[in-house]
Amino acid sequence: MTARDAINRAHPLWVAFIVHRLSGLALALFLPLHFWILSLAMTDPARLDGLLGFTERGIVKTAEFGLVFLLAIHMFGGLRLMAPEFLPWRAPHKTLAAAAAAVSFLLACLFLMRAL
Amino acid sequence: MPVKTHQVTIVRSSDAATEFEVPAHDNQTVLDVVSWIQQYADPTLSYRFACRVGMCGSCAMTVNGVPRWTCRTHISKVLQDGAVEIGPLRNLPVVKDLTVDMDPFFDKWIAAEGVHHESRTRHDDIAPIDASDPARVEASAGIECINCAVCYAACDTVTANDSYLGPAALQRGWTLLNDAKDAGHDAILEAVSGTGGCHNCHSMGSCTALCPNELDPMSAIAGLKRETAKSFFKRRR
Amino acid sequence: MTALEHHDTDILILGSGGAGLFAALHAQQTAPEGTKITIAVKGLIGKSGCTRMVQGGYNVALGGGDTVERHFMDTIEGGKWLPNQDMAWRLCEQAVVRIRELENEVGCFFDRNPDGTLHQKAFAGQTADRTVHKGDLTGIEIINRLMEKVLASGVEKLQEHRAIGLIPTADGASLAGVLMIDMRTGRFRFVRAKAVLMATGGGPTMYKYHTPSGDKTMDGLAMALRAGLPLRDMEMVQFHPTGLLAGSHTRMTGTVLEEGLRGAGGQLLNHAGQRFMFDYDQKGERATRDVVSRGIYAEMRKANDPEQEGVFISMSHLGPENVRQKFKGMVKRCADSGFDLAAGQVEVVPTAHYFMGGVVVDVDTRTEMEGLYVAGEDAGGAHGSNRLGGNGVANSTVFGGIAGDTMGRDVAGMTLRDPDMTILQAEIARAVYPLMQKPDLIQPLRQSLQEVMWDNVGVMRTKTGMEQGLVRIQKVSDALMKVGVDDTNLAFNLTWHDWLNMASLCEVSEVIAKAGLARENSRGAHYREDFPDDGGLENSDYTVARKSGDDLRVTREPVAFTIVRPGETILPDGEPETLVAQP
Amino acid sequence: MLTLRLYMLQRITALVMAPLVLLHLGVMIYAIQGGLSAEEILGRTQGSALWFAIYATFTLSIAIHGAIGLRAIAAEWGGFRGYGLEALMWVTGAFLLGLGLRAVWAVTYGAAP
Ligand SMILES: Cc1cc2nc3c(=O)[nH]c(=O)nc-3n(C[C@H](O)[C@H](O)[C@H](O)COP(=O)(O)OP(=O)(O)OC[C@H]3O[C@@H](n4cnc5c(N)ncnc54)[C@H](O)[C@@H]3O)c2cc1C
Ligand code: HEM
Ligand code: SF4
Ligand code: F3S
Ligand code: FES
Repeated sequence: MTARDAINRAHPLWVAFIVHRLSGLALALFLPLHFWILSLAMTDPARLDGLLGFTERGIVKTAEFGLVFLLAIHMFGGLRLMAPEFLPWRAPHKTLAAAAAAVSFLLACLFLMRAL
Repeated sequence: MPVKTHQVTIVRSSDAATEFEVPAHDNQTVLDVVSWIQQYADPTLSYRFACRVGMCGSCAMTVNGVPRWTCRTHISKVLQDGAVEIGPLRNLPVVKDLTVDMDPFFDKWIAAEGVHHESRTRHDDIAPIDASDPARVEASAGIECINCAVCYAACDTVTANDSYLGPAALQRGWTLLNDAKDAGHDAILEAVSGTGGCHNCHSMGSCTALCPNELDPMSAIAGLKRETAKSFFKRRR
Repeated sequence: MTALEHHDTDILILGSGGAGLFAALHAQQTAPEGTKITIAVKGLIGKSGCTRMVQGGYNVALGGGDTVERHFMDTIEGGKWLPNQDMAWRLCEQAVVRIRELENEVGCFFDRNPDGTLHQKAFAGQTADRTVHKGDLTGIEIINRLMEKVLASGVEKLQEHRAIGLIPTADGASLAGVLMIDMRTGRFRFVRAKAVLMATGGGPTMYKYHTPSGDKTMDGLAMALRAGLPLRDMEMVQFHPTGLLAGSHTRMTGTVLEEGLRGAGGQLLNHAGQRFMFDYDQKGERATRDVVSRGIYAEMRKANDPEQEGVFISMSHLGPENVRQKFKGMVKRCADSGFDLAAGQVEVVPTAHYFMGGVVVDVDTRTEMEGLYVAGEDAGGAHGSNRLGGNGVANSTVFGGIAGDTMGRDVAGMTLRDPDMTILQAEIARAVYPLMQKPDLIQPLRQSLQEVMWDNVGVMRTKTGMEQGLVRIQKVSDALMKVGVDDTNLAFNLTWHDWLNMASLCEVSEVIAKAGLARENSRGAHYREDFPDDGGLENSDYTVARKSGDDLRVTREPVAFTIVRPGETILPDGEPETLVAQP
Repeated sequence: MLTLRLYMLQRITALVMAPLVLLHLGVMIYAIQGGLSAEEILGRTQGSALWFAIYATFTLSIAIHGAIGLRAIAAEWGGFRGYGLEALMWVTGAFLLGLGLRAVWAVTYGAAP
């Protein structure tokens, strides 16, 4: 499959799938790091504080904004996936996908604003 | 002689020519373009068609990366700067040039229990059926599938997972599951719950987006997921 | 290149339309345990042929006033008293069983009335609402369900295997097997079988405008002809009045715009933009297929305008939205090809649709050659001079099933037979002949043949026209023998198959013209401008064409009125003429 | 390569996580004001059986859900099949669970004072 083929075939739900998959993958890769940082509470509290202090810095904040966004979009994406699987109606998939993206974005923005 | 031509690239399995200039006409489908090449430019080009009107589902090919019925696709719809690239359908073994072996597709259709399970015989009367019954409406939604494999070629899960039954076969399973005359309820649920079953579908929706018949295999598959989930709890009591 | 592979089976079925698939199912039901059944088909199983393209539906008398007797009488009258009455009876009677089989065992779903019973409608020429259908895609439903059953049943599949010759035993009395080309590899394969069903579906694609699928090129009838079998009613080519006209460069040309358009009030307009059908028949556009086809043909001839050959069908007066809704599929199909059926006008032309003629068979599908059975559009007799809309698919499914049953029973007492090697070699030589000639274009020859048949042996015929046609057909055949095919790669070599298609079409075209000359009257689809009368129904006879060596002879046999005579009816006294509500 | 069982597990864990994620995000949005500190986090969670239960459930769900999810990706994009695929799923599951539970323990009962 060439990139052009993929672009020609792409459509909103397919993009939603890719976003869901990549966000899931990113979460799975990030979580061990997140867990390790929290475990520092047990082993090296000072370092935990140091790391958490990073949240003040721009990059880290953006990264965190990203993570919250990832979690949000993955969750709402997942819920929108499951809705037609468990509810007996032919779902307006595209609208759901768009709504999931919008809600996630809002949530992440809220997070960012609070963090500022 | 028409002056205008199309630039046509054919993805070949043999090492024959791949670039052609095809005379343009007002009423011209992608199939006509392919036929012209075989009839007038390269007699060795292989492709398949039968009905020429979107009923047999044997002419599907990849046009500019997108699977389509070629007999019902007007060439103007796919030309990009006067050019088009035509290849064999994705996700199926190529026989030669633009023809693919559709057996895997049909093997999976049968593997999904896509065949009527009799509950009556020719000696019985025909069952009276209310066409507006919700289950019947659900069954009728996918009944006009012509097994062209466009959705099968569109689905990246099929590409990535050779055992995945694919949208058309699963949709057939769903249709039968909702068919009051069909006695295969358990067999179908069993068949669509295995390694290649409906649970592999990621609702990418390419099947529904590209089905030339405007059918909705994605929702049919969602229906199967729902029914199998129900049976999951039932079986566990 | 000429390497020959051998293959044995018990029952061999050629073709996977309604006839071939039903035969496969029934043969499994009646044949002794362990019988090997093989389906060989020129395309893919269930995806080739015309049964799949059936739109309107399936004729069957299911009560509500309608009876098998009435269906039978309509079939006989529609066929202008030429049908083999026993076959027609069998058709009408067994259709009742077959439709229940289709619904109950095969799993088809046909459209329902609000009360849940089957919905039935009336095609032109029927005296009852009789046609069972699934929207206007009836064939897809029938063939898809049949195909699933057959695929699941585990019969042996020889897909993209094209039959090219029926090979008899050395004594010529029975069939030994069938020579084929495995199209995917280009190799020859000789398949021996105890019983062979030929169900390759006729298909008059030698006309400039034609409806059947691209794989149908009269191969079966050409093979039967070479095998010395008698063919009947070969002059009977049914034209559908409204085929799409979009130019010779597109395969869309000739495809059917459905009958229902006229039924719903669609108007046919000539070059001057005027309706003309009422000049020909009081029913106007709603007249039967043959009448409307002739009306259109006459208008076309009158105008003789090379820029605008056909006439127009116009629907817009019924309200474009309404048309779009009622004929969704048709409107979309036209739109895909660049035409606006709902609001504009679409150019149409009569198009060769169905072949009533075929191999002479008995009511159990047996032929005079032991081991060879013929069913579906390849078999002659059931329709006589005209096929009623809806009787085509009934015919192929009914007789396909009967063929399966018959072969299943017969095969128990049969053994495999050895072929006449000289004939086998001769058939191979015929097929490789073009590979030894200098390659050239074939399509122009196909177009010439199609012009000839349209001009000289088409909707309206005359003696001089057909004689001229014969000369022109011969010219095309001669030209074909000088055109070769590049043999560097025979795998999926469509051009080689185009050549073979042309060979079949030329052979059968000659028979159509000769049978047309032999019938000096006008019946149903066969219209002689020089003999417009029906020649007296009491004296009905049918043509039989037969080839021995290069000698093609057409004789005439009297129709046996085994059930009913012209002027009589088998309907009870006092039955109304028609049960269809008149518009 | 999902069968009904894996599919159900993935969906059930997803449903379990949905409210937990909302809770988690809510707490984060609330807590993040004025920056995060170890003290603050621990102040909330330390010694709380409730937090332990919530986060342990969350972690278990993540481990199951994530492992099944990675399995699908490994099969479809990485070409894993058979034992390799099963092993991968179990190992990632165990890894996520181990690391996760350790973290939960750390912020509830295990923190250095
Ligand atoms: C557009 C259209 C609409 C129609 N609508 C109706 C309708 O509404 N009602 C009705 O009753 N009838 C209708 N008919 C007619 C009906 O379709 C046919 O009469 C009937 O289906 C013929 O069935 P069959 O099995 O004989 O042949 P087909 O279904 O045509 O099957 C022939 C098979 O033989 C195969 N074959 C051909 N040559 C070879 C070879 N050399 N070797 C091996 N295999 C070969 C083909 O590939 C195909 O599989 C319609 C026909 C057309 C074209
Ligand atoms: C409330 C939270 C979550 C919900 C509702 C949710 C939902 C889902 C759903 C429904 C799927 C299946 C997608 C498919 O079959 O295509 C999925 C896949 C996945 N999830 Fe989650 N998930 C959540 C949280 C998480 C978390 C925290 C992780 C991190 C480990 C994660 C990782 C994954 C991965 C890796 C996949 C596989 C993606 C794929 O197959 O394309 N998910 N999720
Ligand atoms: S669902 Fe649509 S795309 Fe898929 S096989 Fe059927 S008709 Fe073709
Ligand atoms: S494209 Fe494939 S992933 Fe599912 S929704 Fe359709 S089958
Ligand atoms: S040729 Fe039959 S669908 Fe295109």
